Amino acid sequence: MIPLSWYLILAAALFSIGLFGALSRRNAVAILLGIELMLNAVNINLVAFWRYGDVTAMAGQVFAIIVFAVAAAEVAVGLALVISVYRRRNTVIADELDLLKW
Amino acid sequence: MTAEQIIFLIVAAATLFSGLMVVTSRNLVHAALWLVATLFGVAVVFALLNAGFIAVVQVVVYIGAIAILFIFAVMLTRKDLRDHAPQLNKGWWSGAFVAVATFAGLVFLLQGWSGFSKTAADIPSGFDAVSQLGDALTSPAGYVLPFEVASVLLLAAMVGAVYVAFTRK
Amino acid sequence: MSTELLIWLIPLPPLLAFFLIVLFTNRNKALSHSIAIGAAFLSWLGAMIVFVDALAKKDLGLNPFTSSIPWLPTGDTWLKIGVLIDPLSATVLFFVAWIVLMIFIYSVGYHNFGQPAGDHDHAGLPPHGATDDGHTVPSIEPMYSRFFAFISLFAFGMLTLVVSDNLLTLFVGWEIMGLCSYLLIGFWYGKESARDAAIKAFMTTRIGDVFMLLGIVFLYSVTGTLSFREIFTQQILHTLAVIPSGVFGLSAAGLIGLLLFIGTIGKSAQFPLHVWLPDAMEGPTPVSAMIHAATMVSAGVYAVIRMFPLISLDEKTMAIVAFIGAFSALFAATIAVAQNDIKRVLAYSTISQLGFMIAALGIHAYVAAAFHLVTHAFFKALLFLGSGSVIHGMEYGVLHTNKHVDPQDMFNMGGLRTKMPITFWTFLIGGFALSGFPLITAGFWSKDEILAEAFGNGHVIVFVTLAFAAFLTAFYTMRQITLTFFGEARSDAAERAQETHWTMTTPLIVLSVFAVAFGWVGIPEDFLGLHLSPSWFHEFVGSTLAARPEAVPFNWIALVTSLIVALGGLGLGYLVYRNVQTAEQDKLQIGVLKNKWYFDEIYDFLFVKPAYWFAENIVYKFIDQGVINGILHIVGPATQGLGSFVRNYFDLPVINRFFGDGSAGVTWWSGKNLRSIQTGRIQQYLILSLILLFVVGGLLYYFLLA
Amino acid sequence: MNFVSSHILSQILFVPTIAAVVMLALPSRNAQVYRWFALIASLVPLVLAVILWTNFDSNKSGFQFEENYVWYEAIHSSLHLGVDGISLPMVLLTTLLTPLAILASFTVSDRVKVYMMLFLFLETGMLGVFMSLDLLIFFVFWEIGLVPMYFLINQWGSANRNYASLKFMIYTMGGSLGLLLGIQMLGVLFGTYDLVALSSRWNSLDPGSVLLGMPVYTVKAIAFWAFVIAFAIKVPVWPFHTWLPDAHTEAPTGGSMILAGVLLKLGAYGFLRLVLPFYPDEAKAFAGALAFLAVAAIVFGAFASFAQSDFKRLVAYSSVNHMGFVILGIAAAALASGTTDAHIAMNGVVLQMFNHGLSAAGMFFLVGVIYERTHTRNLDEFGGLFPLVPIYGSILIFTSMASLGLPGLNGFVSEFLVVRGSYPVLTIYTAISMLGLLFTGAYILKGIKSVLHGPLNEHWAHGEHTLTEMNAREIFVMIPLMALMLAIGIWPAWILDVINKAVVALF
Repeated sequence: MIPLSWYLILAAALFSIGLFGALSRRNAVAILLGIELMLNAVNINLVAFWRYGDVTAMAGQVFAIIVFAVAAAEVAVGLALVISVYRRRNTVIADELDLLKW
Repeated sequence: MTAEQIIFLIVAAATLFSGLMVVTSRNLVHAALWLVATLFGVAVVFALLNAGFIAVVQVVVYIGAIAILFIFAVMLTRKDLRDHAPQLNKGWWSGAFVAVATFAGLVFLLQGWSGFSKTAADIPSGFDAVSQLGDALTSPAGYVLPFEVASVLLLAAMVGAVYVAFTRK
Repeated sequence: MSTELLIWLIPLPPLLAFFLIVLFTNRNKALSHSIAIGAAFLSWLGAMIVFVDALAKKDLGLNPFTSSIPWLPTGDTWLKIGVLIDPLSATVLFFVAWIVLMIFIYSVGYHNFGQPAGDHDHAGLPPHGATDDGHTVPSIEPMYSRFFAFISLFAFGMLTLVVSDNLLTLFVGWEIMGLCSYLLIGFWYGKESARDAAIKAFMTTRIGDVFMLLGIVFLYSVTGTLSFREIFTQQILHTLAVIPSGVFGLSAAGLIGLLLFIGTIGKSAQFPLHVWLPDAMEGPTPVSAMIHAATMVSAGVYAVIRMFPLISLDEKTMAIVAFIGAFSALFAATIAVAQNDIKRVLAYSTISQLGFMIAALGIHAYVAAAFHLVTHAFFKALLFLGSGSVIHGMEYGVLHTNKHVDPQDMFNMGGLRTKMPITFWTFLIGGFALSGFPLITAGFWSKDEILAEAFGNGHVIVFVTLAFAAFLTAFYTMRQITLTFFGEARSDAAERAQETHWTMTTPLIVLSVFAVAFGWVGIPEDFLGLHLSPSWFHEFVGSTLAARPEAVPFNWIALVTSLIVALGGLGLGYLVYRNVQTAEQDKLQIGVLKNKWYFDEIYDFLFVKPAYWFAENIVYKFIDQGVINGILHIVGPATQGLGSFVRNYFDLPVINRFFGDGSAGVTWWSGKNLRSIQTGRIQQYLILSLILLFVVGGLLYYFLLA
Repeated sequence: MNFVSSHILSQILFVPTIAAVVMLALPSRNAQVYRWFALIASLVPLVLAVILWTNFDSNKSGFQFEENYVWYEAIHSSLHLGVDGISLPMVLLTTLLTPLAILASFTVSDRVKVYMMLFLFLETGMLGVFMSLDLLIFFVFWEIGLVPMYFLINQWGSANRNYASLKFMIYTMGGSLGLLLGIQMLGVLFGTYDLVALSSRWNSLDPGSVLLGMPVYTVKAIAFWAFVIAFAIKVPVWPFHTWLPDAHTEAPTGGSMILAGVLLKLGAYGFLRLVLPFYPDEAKAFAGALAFLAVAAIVFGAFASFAQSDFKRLVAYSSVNHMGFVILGIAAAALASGTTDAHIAMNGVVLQMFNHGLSAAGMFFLVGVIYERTHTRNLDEFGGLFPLVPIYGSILIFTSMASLGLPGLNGFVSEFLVVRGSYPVLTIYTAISMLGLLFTGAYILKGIKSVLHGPLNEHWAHGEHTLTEMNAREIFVMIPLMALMLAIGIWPAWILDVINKAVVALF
């Protein structure tokens, strides 16, 4: 049998990889890709906790579903923003989008 | 070591490798394709966890919709995807540090937890996870409200995405 | 209509005329003078009816016509005003009404009604004449209507004063006349001398007025009433006589009397407030007559006669009255002999004659003073109007010859006897009356009575002074007549002088009748030892007093003195001036007399200049601007100094620099340095926040869980 | 009609304010609209005041037409309005002078809307002082009156307006500090600000008892002087008068009319309404000092006026002179309270206030008329103007004579009453004040002489400087004033009767 720790470590590793992507990639689309990885890591955790807890309590799976929905929404809006920004400023490089300062 | 464990390790290694490729490959199309691979690995992990429905949804929604959406987006912003430009920013090392620290922190926290190494109980016979999930999502005693909120969120996201990306003539 | 109601109405027509002319008719000269004369005539008519009623009424002195209404609420009581006609006021009303009417009529001619408007005349200056058929003829006064408005108001003031039954309305009339004299003396306000004379007149009389006001107030405070009939009761008079006033050891009556008398000094131009009257000659001649004869100066004497029962209570006051009167009589007469201006001679003569009356009152010669008041009013009005007629005739000559000479200077006249016969004869009558030409003129009887009273009651000093004054009077009167009418013309203007218009000569004739005939009503009962019927005037006017004064017994010394001074003065005047041609030949042109004993200069030096100086430098510049504003202006900078001290030594270093600027500086510095981490790059933000999360989480873990 | 008659005082009081607010909303850009609106709006209180006058029953003692609305319950202050025979003439005076001042200000062309609004606010402030029977309200209105006047001087004044307006404001405010303290002390001590209630309780205090840690008489003496100084500055009593010539001279014509006509009366009214009823003993004790200051005002005011070469300043100083008689009468009434002398003096005081309102307003207006045409007030630059402007000249002489106190016109009656009332109790002071009366004549004649008489200054006779006669509007401003001067001079009983009955009941 696989202990829970394996899943958790897998999720943590995947989350960290996604985090690195989100923090370090220059391309906005790539950042979004990193975020997707982080969301998947979360889902692994959710489902793993469902399986290793009380399987009749469906919260883990329900939340996994909802995370799907949120991820879909996030991707849709995020990509729309990227495209919109690209149209206006002709770039998708995150470093160049530095309006968020004093 | 059981077969299940071996399968898990192989799948996990593949998933992590393709995840690394997602964040490191120079070509974004490649990265998107590596993402597909990662997502598929995760779907297998779901399956290993006896969550068949989730695994299917993972394949259908993520791979079928989201990943494809990424590929479209990459293509629409194609101009800046030249391979010669650095794909990591100047502070990538700090991002790496943070990521590693996160991983280390998580592991540190988890290994101190009592339930860290527990194993799963068997699934009771006659347990139908899919119908249970359906009940939970639609019964007022369960999660109908978050579910509906999620649907509203999707609607809002759709309207917002259309609005943001809409080109005024 | 009852007599009382009629008395109320007597003063009103001139007032109405004043308002009508000012408000409506001042563009229409003929209408204006018609209204004014009509009003004067109505008042005259009313006065005559009242006078006749008064004559017909028995015991008028005890039961005069009187009527009053409440006027001013004063606490629980009312101050009443009303009218009163007793024998004294009936007599005064009689002559006032006559003279006012005559002067009104005279003014029509004097201001050249019917003549063309002048070529270069301006309002505010005497008319300069108009060109007509190549000749220059007199031109009509530009402010003709206004003149009639003013004299109507003047008449109102005088009539009010005469019919008043109380001191308050008497004072009202008194002051209204003061205003009118101001306006009329300054009638030709374009002339600098006229406007100064007007102010001088108003201010000098006002000095007397404020004292008089004090007297009225004092009287009112003590007795609680201002009505003559209520004051002149035995009880109140007795109270007044015994209360000490605390000033100069006078009784209350004495002080009140003195204060009221100071008012009279101002109004009747007695020494030492006489200076305004000669200058008042700047006004048109009918004004001079109004002021000197009929109204203002008579009003002063009238007030003293009216208040005689009060004033006579204190012998000290009476002594002052007698002294002022006698001194003024002599003093003014000495000045009059050295004047060359025909009107100024008369002005000083007026002061002198009023001095006679005042002196008479000072020696308790009540009836004599009243008698002289009446006769003097008639003959002095006659003389003034006559002199106006002379001046007018001279002006005619001046205009015709186009050689400018002063038409008022007697040394430019001469020989007018034939050129202006009516004026001459009437002036002669007036002059003789003034001199006291025996038996036929009114002035003789009245002046003789004063001298007889003075002698008969043992006031030798007064008698001698007045006798000498009377001698001078006769002398300067004859000098005036001689220089003006006898001899040869001394200028071309006098050569061409012409008799004046009938509107001017008619009043002269009417007044000359009174100047002669009015004396006859006061012939003493035992004149020359004959036993004639009792003097009507004495009986009538004397009955005003509660205790009818006794007539002095006939005295030859007084009569002879009176004859000698009158005839001697007249004769000497004629002899001396018969052959005088120029002013240089006049031996009496002594500086001190000609310059009126330098009173103008002395007053200017003593009062006028210091007052200006005091007002300008002490009160305004020193006290107000210097001290008070100085203090205020110190308060300002002092507060400012305190403020800037606090600001410089507390606010700025402590509050501003340390707390204010200090905290701002710290914030600014840290903001400036922190801002560099605000790159706007979302990923850096994320990294930072995660690092922070680790730190905080680590700390929390370390402190809470471990 | 019932509402009108039962709330007549508050209507008189607030109609101007409401009108001013309405004016704010008027959209027109035409200055003429504002002028006429303000004039008509200010005529409403006049009409109401005349109704008030006719309905006033002078035989009743105490206050009439009282209205009482709670204003500030926590400190027991209420909007208590009422008039008696003393305040009624003042209300009439205020409501009369405001429309006239507005009419006189028709030539103002700079920011007409604001100017007219300030006038209307000013009217409410002044009326409030005369009507209020509550000390706190009294003080509020007292201060309200200052503000519009400050702006009128400061914004529409002539050359030295900043200095003058500041002096006016600071001086008066400084004076009213003591007043506020005194009022607060009374309010704290008795828990009410109501005038009627206060005066009875205040005077029934046991003089031996202790208040605020001090003997009662000390407290009263301090409060007395606090009140007196506030009012003395406003009147103004010598030597607090130097703000007056500056403020009057610099203010626009309409402002000067109101300033001299009504604002000065606020101080004198304070003496009548607050000082004498509240501090009879102190007033009696210090009457000598007050009389001294009054006589100083009379004499020095007259002299200072005589020394001026600025026409408007001359008239301004004449106010010091005339208001001196008011104070003299008050001092006499304080000294002789309860006697006929006091009643007579008081009659004179109230009537003198009314009369000075008429004549000073008239004089300032006439100065303004000639200033508008010649742009100078220097007496030396006029001269001989009578033939150019005969109507103006006649009106000027008439008004001057009223101001001088000529019998037959209003000034004489009141001065006579004051002098008559003061003479028995303040004989020497009254005698000295006669010197001031004498010099009243001197400065008035100086003014007439310099403007109207004497050689004509040809500058004004020809060319572009030609002096024009008063126009119908200007004459119309003077007609009511002159009519009242004459009416009071000839038949003073119609107004004095009302005053007299109130005075007899009060003092």
